[in-house]
Amino acid sequence: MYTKKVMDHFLNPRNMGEIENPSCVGTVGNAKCGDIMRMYMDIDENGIIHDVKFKTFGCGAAVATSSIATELVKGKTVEEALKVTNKAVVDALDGLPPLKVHCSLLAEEAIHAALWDYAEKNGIKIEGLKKPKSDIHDEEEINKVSY
Amino acid sequence: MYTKKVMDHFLNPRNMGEIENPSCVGTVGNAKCGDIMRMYMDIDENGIIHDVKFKTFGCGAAVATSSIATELVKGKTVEEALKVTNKAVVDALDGLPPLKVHCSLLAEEAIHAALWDYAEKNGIKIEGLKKPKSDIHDEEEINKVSY
Amino acid sequence: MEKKIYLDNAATTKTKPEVVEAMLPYFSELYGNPSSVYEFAAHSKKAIDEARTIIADAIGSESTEIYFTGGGTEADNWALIATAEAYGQKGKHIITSKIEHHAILHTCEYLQKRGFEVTYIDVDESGIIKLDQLEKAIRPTTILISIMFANNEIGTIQPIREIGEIARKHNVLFHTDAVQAFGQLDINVDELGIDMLSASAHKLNGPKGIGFLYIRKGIRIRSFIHGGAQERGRRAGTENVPYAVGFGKAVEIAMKTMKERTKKEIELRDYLIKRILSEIPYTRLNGHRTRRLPNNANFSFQFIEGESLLIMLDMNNICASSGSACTSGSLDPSHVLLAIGLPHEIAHGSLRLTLSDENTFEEMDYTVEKIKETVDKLRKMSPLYEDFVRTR
Amino acid sequence: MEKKIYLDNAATTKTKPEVVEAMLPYFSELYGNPSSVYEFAAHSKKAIDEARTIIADAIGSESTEIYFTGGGTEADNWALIATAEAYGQKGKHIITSKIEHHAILHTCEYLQKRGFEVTYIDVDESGIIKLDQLEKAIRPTTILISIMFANNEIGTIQPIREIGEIARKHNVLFHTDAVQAFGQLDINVDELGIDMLSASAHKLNGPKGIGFLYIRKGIRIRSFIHGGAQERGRRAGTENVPYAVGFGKAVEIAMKTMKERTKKEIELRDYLIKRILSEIPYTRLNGHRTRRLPNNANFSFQFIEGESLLIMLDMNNICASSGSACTSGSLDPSHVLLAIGLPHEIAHGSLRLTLSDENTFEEMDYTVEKIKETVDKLRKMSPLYEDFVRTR
Ligand SMILES: Cc1ncc(COP(=O)(O)O)c(C=O)c1O
Ligand SMILES: Cc1ncc(COP(=O)(O)O)c(C=O)c1O
Repeated sequence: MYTKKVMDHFLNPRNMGEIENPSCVGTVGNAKCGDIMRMYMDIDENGIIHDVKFKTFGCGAAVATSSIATELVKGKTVEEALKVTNKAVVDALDGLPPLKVHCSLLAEEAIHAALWDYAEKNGIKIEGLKKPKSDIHDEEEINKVSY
Repeated sequence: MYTKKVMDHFLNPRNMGEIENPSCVGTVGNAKCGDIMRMYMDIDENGIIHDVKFKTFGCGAAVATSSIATELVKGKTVEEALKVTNKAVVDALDGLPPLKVHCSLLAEEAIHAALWDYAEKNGIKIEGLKKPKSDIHDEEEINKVSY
Repeated sequence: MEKKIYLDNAATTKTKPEVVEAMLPYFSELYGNPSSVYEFAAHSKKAIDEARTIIADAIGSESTEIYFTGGGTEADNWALIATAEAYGQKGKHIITSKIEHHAILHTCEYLQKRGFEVTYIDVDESGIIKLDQLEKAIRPTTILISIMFANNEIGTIQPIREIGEIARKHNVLFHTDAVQAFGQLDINVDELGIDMLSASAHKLNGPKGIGFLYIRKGIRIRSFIHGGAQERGRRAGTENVPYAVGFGKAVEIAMKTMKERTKKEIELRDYLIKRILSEIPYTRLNGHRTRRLPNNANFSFQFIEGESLLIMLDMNNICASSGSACTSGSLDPSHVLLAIGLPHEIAHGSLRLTLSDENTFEEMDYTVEKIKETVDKLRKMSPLYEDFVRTR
Repeated sequence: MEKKIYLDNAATTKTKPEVVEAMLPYFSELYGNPSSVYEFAAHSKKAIDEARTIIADAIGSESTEIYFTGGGTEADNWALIATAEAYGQKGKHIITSKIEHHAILHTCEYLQKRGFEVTYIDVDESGIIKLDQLEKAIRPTTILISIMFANNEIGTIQPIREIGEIARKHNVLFHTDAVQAFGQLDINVDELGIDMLSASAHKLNGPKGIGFLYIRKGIRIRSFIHGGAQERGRRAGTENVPYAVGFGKAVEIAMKTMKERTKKEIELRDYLIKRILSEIPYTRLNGHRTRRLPNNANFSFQFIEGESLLIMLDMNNICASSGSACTSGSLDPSHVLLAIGLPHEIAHGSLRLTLSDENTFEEMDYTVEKIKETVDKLRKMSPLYEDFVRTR
């Protein structure tokens, strides 16, 4: 059901772990939905994300989207990272099953949540960044049709 | 679905045919139900049925019950013939499928119809003989349950 | 078993050895439940999807519009009942014909008990639906027209395209029971304006107990069998993987062979019809002379009753039927023959012969001889014939 | 294919080669339609009747009380919907449990839309129905109690006899979904006071796509699938002869081997449970410790999510499931695990292993090792575990 890329990122997740004393950290999702993502970032004085790590509780897609998301933002500026959309995440993984697209939204949210934390901690305002929902409810149409 | 006995009487019907100038003849059933039986009898002055023939339009069971019915009444007195019930017909054939039991009722009726004709023609009254229905509608329970 | 002549392919067909072959791996080797997540189950899922694609191609639909069912009857029930439930708000009127299979007629009766109104359209003496009557029967509350593609008893093929046009014009859904037509006739749901279509594998050399319902994208009907999320949430129950594969294989073969196969069937059929009509008096062909299924011949022999004819043919190793198989236990004459105007006693004396391309001209010759003999024998036994001869 | 360890026998089972063998003649040789009148078809009819007798004997019923269906789901739908329709005059209240299969729950939801009221009884933390709550829920308008024999996820066996007694006492019909129990547990419908029972062949090494509904004589429910007069007029559609034969064969084998087979399964199961609970911390066994299906083990591993566990086990050629197969596409955690009181995040981390007597102790050892490794790996990845360790 998953692409090779997804399986690779699930089985060999990149940047998995914690950062001691990170610049910021964001956690999104909830256990009810079965997905929680936490993203740590180290951002230098130039606003460049020079390290990022994640931890994820969730399905294969959740792990893979977290993993790829860290790759997508690493080395980028805060502003560039903000432009990493869920679509970019899906594309980078060569696609996700319809039921799992919500995981990519969660990954996007996780980036935003970390950046929000960064902004708050540093008392700055990042153009275009909204306070992320702490709770992601994204039930797919197909799921409702079912029964 | 039919017993050996039924198949034998169906494939080799006894007493099939007509009697020229019979003492009496009775026809029962209707084409709507898919069964018509006609029974010819030759009854002598002592009231003994010394010849009987049938013609039947109908299913295998209808032919077989007619055939066995002629055997059951042949050589009997009118009074004895009156006692030939549908159950006797069924038993003599080693049974009939539930949906086909109505054929044996038809055979009983055919005997009665012929005897009624005999009584009328000779202006006599036969004890226990009722005017037969010309129309036999006997839908089985199983048939109603179906749908 | 003695060599038999099987002339009841409308009742059911032999499952082709190639079809059995295709199914076999999915019983004891690749037996995973297609809904499971592990790779082993992906074989099952893939197999079903491939079968679905073959079937979709055969009727010119998308594969996501094909839903497997437990047979043609279930597909018919689903189409009618779920449409009634989904569109009951819009209206409670359904139109069908007098010559539908019981899978449709008894479901209509069921729906009538649930407050739906059903109009049963008449057919002409060859079994063709009265289109003007159909169009006039449409009301603002009509939600569905269900007319079979081809009749299972007399083989008459309906003017499906015209019915589709009428349905479109009046914005009414159109379902067709194509159980007999599928595999024998060209079908394209878009060209014919069909919104839903039922079919069954065992009528085209597939296994008994699987069918499908085609549901055009956008039709909002729900499931008929509720439970798990199989078949895109519309038909619950663990998928019958082997039979889906077998159905796919049977359709693949049927499509590939259709032209040649039906050509041969038509030759056999027409030979049979010609001989019977010319050699046995007081006999009629039921159904339309040309607009009929390639493999169907249906006769009425006056003065005799069908079951006794069947049994005697059976004694001669000829498998045939009178009316439809599932009502042969019943005492009523065929509703189809009554609908085309036959009187009861003639309707009772009908014989259906439905061929396959495995039949031969020799078999046709033998069959004609045996029918002649038997009809003769039964007429000699018949009081109706006696009366007819007397009054002649 | 690489050697795999199949531990998902509650999802579906391998069709036994003997079962396939038994079915084979009915595809391409004895393919007659059982409803046909000719002798050739009598083989098919006889084959179905024999299978029906085997099944009837297995549950202590008459063979005329067994009706074949297209699977367990159809049987469940039939029992509920037809009872609702037949007894709706008496009342519109149905009682079931919170841990039924979706075939029951979604059918109940459907009936609720049609004006029926459904009470969903709670279970205790081991998954056993609350009998006092059940009895109190009965109203004068209650027409049916439907409680599953054994649960498909956590394996818990219900006090069926007691439920039967309560139903009897209050003159309410009692249906049980025995899809998981049939073939694994002794069942006698008379002794247990069961009025209707659903089962499915593919859970006991028979084919997928056939089941049956037992309907006690005298219960006046009609057909769910309308059409021909098959199955004594109660279930229309051409009979799936090969599968009926295969179902019969599978039941015959299952009954013969039940004692020995389940003994072996229990040994494997208990070994597995013991090792997992003692070797992996923060793990619980779901379901009742002893009143559970011989082949079912269900665990929750705290801090991790089930699907990722499954996929990693699959990478190691272990086929397992989390929740029931037909909902594994869904995002919701198992309703059964929630009903026994698990919080969401723990319910998400569940693993179901369902064995067969073909499994070995070596396989159990390998499986335990792989689960240990994987749980460990996933916990290292889990923010929930991180938080737990921090606050410890
Ligand atoms: C308890 C229970 N009921 C019903 C079903 C449905 O049976 P089937 O898949 O044969 O439709 C299943 C299995 O899928 C089950 O485990
Ligand atoms: C026209 C028609 N519709 C429906 C059916 C029912 O199909 P099935 O036997 O697969 O349920 C049949 C055959 O039995 C048929 O001929």
